[in-house]
Amino acid sequence: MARYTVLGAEAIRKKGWWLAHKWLILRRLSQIGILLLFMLGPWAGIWIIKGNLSSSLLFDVVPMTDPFVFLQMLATGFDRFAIEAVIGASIIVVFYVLIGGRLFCSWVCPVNLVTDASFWLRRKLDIRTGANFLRNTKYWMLGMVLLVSAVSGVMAYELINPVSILHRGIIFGMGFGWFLIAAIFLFDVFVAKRGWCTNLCPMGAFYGLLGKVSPIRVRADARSKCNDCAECFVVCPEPQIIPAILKGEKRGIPPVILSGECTNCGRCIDICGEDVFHFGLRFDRSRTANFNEENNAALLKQQ
Amino acid sequence: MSICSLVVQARPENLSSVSGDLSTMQGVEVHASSEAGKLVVTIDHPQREVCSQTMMDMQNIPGVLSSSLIYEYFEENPNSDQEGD
Amino acid sequence: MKMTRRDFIKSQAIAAATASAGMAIPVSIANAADKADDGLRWDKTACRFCGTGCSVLVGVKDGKVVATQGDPDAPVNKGLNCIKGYFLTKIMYGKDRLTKPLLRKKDGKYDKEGEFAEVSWDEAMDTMADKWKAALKEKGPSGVGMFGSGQWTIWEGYAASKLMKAGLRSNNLDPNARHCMASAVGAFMRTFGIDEPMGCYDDLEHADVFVLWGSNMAEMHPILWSRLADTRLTKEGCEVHVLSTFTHRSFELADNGIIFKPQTDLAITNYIANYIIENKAYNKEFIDKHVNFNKTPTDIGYGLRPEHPLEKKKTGKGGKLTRISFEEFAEAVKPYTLDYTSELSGVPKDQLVKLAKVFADPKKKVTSYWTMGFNQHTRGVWVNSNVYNIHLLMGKISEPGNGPFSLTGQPSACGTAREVGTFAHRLPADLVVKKEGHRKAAEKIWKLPEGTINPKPGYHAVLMHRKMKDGEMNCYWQLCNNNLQASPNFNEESWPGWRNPANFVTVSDPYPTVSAMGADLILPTAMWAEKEGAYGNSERRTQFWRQQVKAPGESQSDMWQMMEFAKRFTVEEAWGEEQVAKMPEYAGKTLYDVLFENGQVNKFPYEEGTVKDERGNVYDNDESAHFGYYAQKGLFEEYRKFQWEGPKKGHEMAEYDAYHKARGLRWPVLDGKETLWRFREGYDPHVKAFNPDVAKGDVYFYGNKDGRANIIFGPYEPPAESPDKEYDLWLCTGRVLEHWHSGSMTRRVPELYRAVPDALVYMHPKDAKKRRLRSGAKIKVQTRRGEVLSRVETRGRNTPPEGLVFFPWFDAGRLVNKLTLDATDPLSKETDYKKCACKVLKA
Amino acid sequence: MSDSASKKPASKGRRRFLIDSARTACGIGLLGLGIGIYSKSASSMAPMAIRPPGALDEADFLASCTRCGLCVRDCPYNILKLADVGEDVPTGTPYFMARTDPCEMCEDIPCIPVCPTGALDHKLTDINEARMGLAVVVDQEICIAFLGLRCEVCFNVCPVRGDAITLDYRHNERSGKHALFIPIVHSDACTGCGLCERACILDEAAIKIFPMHLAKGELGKHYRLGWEKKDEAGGSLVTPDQEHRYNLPEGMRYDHTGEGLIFDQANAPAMTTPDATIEETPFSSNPLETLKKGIQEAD
Repeated sequence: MARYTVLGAEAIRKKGWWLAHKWLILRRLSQIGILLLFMLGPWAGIWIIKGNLSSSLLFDVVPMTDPFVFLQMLATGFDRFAIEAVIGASIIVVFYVLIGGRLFCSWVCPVNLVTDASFWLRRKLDIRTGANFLRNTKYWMLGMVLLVSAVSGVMAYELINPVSILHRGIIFGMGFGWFLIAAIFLFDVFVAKRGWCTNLCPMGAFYGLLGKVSPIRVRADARSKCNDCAECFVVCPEPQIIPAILKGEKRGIPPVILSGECTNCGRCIDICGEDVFHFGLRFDRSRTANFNEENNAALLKQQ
Repeated sequence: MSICSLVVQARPENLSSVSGDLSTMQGVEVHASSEAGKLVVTIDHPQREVCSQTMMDMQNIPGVLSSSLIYEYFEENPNSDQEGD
Repeated sequence: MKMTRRDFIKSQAIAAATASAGMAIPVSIANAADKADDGLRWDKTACRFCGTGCSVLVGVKDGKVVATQGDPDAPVNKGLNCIKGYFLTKIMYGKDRLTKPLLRKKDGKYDKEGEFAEVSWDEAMDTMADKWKAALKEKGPSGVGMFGSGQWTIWEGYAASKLMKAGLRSNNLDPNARHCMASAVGAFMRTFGIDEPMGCYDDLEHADVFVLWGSNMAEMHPILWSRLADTRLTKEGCEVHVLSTFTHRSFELADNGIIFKPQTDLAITNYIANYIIENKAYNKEFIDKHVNFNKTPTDIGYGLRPEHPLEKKKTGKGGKLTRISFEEFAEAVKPYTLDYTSELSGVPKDQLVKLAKVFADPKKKVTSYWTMGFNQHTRGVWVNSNVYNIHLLMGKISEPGNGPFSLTGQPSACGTAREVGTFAHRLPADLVVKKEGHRKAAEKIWKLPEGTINPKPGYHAVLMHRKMKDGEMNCYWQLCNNNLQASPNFNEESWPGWRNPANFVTVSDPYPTVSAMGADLILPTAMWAEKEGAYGNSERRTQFWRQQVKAPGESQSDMWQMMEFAKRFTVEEAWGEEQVAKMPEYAGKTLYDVLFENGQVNKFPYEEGTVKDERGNVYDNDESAHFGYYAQKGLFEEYRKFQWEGPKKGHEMAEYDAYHKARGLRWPVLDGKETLWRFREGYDPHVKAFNPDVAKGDVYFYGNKDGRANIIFGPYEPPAESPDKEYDLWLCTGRVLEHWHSGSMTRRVPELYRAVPDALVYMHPKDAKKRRLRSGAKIKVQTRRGEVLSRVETRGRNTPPEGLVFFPWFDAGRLVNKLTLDATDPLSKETDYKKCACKVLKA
Repeated sequence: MSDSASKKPASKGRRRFLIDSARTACGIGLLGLGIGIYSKSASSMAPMAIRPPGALDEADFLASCTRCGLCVRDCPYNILKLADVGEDVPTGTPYFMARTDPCEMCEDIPCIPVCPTGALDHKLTDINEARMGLAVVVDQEICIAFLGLRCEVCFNVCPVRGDAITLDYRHNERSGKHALFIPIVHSDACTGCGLCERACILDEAAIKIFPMHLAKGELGKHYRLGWEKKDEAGGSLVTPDQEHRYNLPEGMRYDHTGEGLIFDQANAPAMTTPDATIEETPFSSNPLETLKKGIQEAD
């Protein structure tokens, strides 16, 4: 426990508190700012963006539709959708493909606020036990969601999707929905570490797939400076992706996190007193890029 | 429970005897009568069959010209009656 | 006694059998059956709303009206009600009933700009009396005024008339019926010399043709409409003609639905007269025997302020009749040809001909009905008379199914406003202040010193507001209506008048209405079944009811308020020493002593139990208990002296107690018999009494000295304000079925409020399109006098033609009368709420 | 089941992987089944909840509505709500309750074009063509119009004036001299907006909006309404009926199309001028002339 309470102490000492929390703060600003943007309409009558994460309208012109919802709709077999849906979903797909798929999870999704809070409390209470999931469970979930849509002919998952329920609930008002959110909070605290976002959320899985090819990446170009404090490993929501990159120099693994699982949250950058990590582009060092791509993938598989 | 009400037409001259005869029948009450020989009668008996039989019997009372059923109430389970209100 | 379910079922069984045996229910059983309705006490009342006069049974339990039902024994409504009548139970129990007098105060003292604070009745009345005395001293009797109501009970109106005209010697008493029936009254008096319709509702079953002139009976007289509809459905050949400036619910049943341009009803009526004459269809014998032809001064202005350009331009004045010949009359209506009239009115020729033909066909019995379309008209008296002209030319009058019938809007416009003399120029029973003989008769009945009654007619409704704005009338007491919402030209006349610092305005009302908001003193008032009352409906039917429940808090009836107010004046203060000197026995007495404890009003003793029904139920009578005598009976019996001993015959009513037994009686009631059709021998005993020579079944218009009715030529003259380039639409205001007048009661009934929450502006879809307005769009309606926000309705129950919008006035949130023009009929002084020019903009 | 895969000797790791996979598959399968079943029950909607105008039929609607709430936002009267978890309406989908907040039937239907997927059919541009549900006079015993009271509020407030609700005038047998004004709803015009239900002044509305499938009966598929088919075809579907002739005494006719036996006054002039048979008044064709004559003759 004592160890956790000084988590990031080194970084704070070296870089100062602000720089040691830079990306965390930006991320919170982004999450809350996006919520506020949606709330500005109903609260102040300023309609910059209207609707919710499932579908929205920017400046009353630009349609945006969650491609995950769109995919569910396709799965139901419904084929008379309006062109706005295609445009809207495409816009979002292009956006996340460009900047990193699971960026959605850490910078936009309101449930992240809840599960981060769970994670914080779990550490406070020093709860270490918990259920284990197969790492690819959320991809199973994604498959199941689409299958259920196809079989039932309705967007069945949207009946319980905590992400859309929470976001919609915050903007349009919510009653019983809070119980579902509370359930996820408690699940993450007591049942499984990072249980929902890392292991189960099919939406995260979907955006993870989108993010596989995105150019914006966390890089560890200064990995030689690593002092093995392992704090990045502690704070990372997908810690399994870190060691190979950090320690893979000898094996010829490029110093860039190529896994779609990475949420680009930037917490590893903040926490590292040695400034090992930074945001960069996938192909920063062209010489290793193509060569190492397969290698990297092979290594990941081994894990 | 079965409750029904009837208008019994009696010969005016036999009014009082008819009224008396009716009153002796099981479950029968006479509530009003007119000089023209009309009587307002209720039959109140748990069994519907008894009520119908009583009605038939009324026809046979000397001095009764006719009887007509006006209102009939029948209830299978008269438990609610216990409460009253 | 506890009653079991079995007992209850049995009592029902017995009741059913007794009913079918045609026998009386034994008392014990009747009581038992009553128990089923949870011990409600049922008694009859008259409906609080329109002039139809439906009878309603009111069920009272624990001092509260908890149930109502249409009275199945009432000949008018046979157990039916309209939607407002359905909710009578709820009108007294709005959650914001006023229960204490409220006076504007600052620092503990009355202040015109102060906030309303609860005060005692004594403080309220004393403050008010001080103000009134000061105004009387400074300005004389014309410095004070009272504004009453066609919703007052008969004795309230009578007490008001007596308090103002006999007590304060001021004729500044006018009822809201000025906005409603004054034009009808004017025409009745000019044509027949006696007020109110000759026919009755039974015409509804006997006519072959109904003509509705500016009346949306379907919504405004719902139960009468259902009778009319039934006749239309069941009587072969029955036709309904409806005339209006916009399409409304009554058109649903119309065989000939006529939309005419506003004001051209004058031309249409003259066209029909012309048609009848040109085709020689008129009833020559009838005309020769029963009719005089007259003309009236023309170009008489629009009743605006004298400095208004329109008033300066006028060339004629007043309404003095000049006798003309039949030929001259024929010549006068001759210009109203089919071509001219069709062109002017915008009505297709075939429709005009169809209408003219039903009048001209001697075999068809025609009953005409009209309401505000005719009365709220700058030539209201003329256009009323013009319809009489048609009926008189054909002799279609005063018999079952044949006759012109002016419907009243209010429950007691006839019974109270008109009959007991609450108009500024009238005294009870059709007497007028101008005539010395009439004044003398009134003074005799009222036991007043000679010359007490002021011979000069007082200020009428609109004039009162002008005089208040000008500071010439400083005290104003409004009872039983909502004139600040109802009066025209709110911004320029009513509101400035009410809030003029020189003025003290009192409002008596059960609810905080728009008027109450503009008042300086608010008096909480007992309403409807909270007092013993009486109404007189459109067909001369007088109906009584007993007090059913107590008024909440400190509320008191208007009658109580006026009688208490009278206690605050000595005769010297009110009349002046000179007048008192004529009857020294009155010296030092109060107006109350002289007016109400005069040996007549206080003639009938009252004690607990005096008021009871045939079944032995005892009713409260709070006013009588307070004053110590049966005040309502005393007032009514004194009023009857005007009918039976006054100079004008024809208004006779039965004794007080008779009305508590009957479901209303239609006057004149002679020898206990009602009169259904007046002026016709056989139906109306007065005919023989006035003219013993009258032939069997013939008519005699005994209201006029020579027994003849007046045909009066009233030409077409344009309205005061018409649409122009800038203000390009006609604005017509009116009512809807669900709400009563200003909505102060019905908008407090949740169901009615939900049904019709706000006043919408009904507009033709093309007009809306032209202004880029969608149905439901927020709009601004503007006139030269103000603007009001609302929403457009292009799909509603009313479909105006292009160029006209209809905007109901029930909505206190949308004060339509900020828009209306205070142009009145110069003869009747009734405002034209149906015509002014407006524009509609997107809001 | 997946245990059967481990017949061959397998490494510990592989075995564990298979077991874990099986476990996950079972868990997720169960969850999916649960969601599927829940979706079936949660997709049934409370009968009083009405979808916005243009909503596709319920199955398609639930397949395509993203629950974004854009329709809710663009409703100028704020009548639409998104269902919360636990409500009798599928979570997140838009609906309104006619009794409290009926659809005001905006002419431009702003809720439809914003719908991103077309769950609200973009092809609907005339609000009068919307079929959100159907008004039904559910209680003809208590509706006060059937009792002869003058109400007709539903008729008064109906925005599809005179088409969706009409009044049927009937004689009031009880009072003998009044008419009944019976509201009749027509499904070919009623949009199901619910203004009538809100306006109904009863404590519990006697006219209610129901979803079409609850409100409408359906004629047997085998049966056609002959008169409608004939109108559609513009004539008889089979060989038209021939002219009929009858043995009748003098002065009588027989109208085959409906009137049946007709007694003619053989010598009445009415026979010769068709005009006069319609109008009973003496002035039918030329009003001025006939009127003059009529008066002189009659008196």
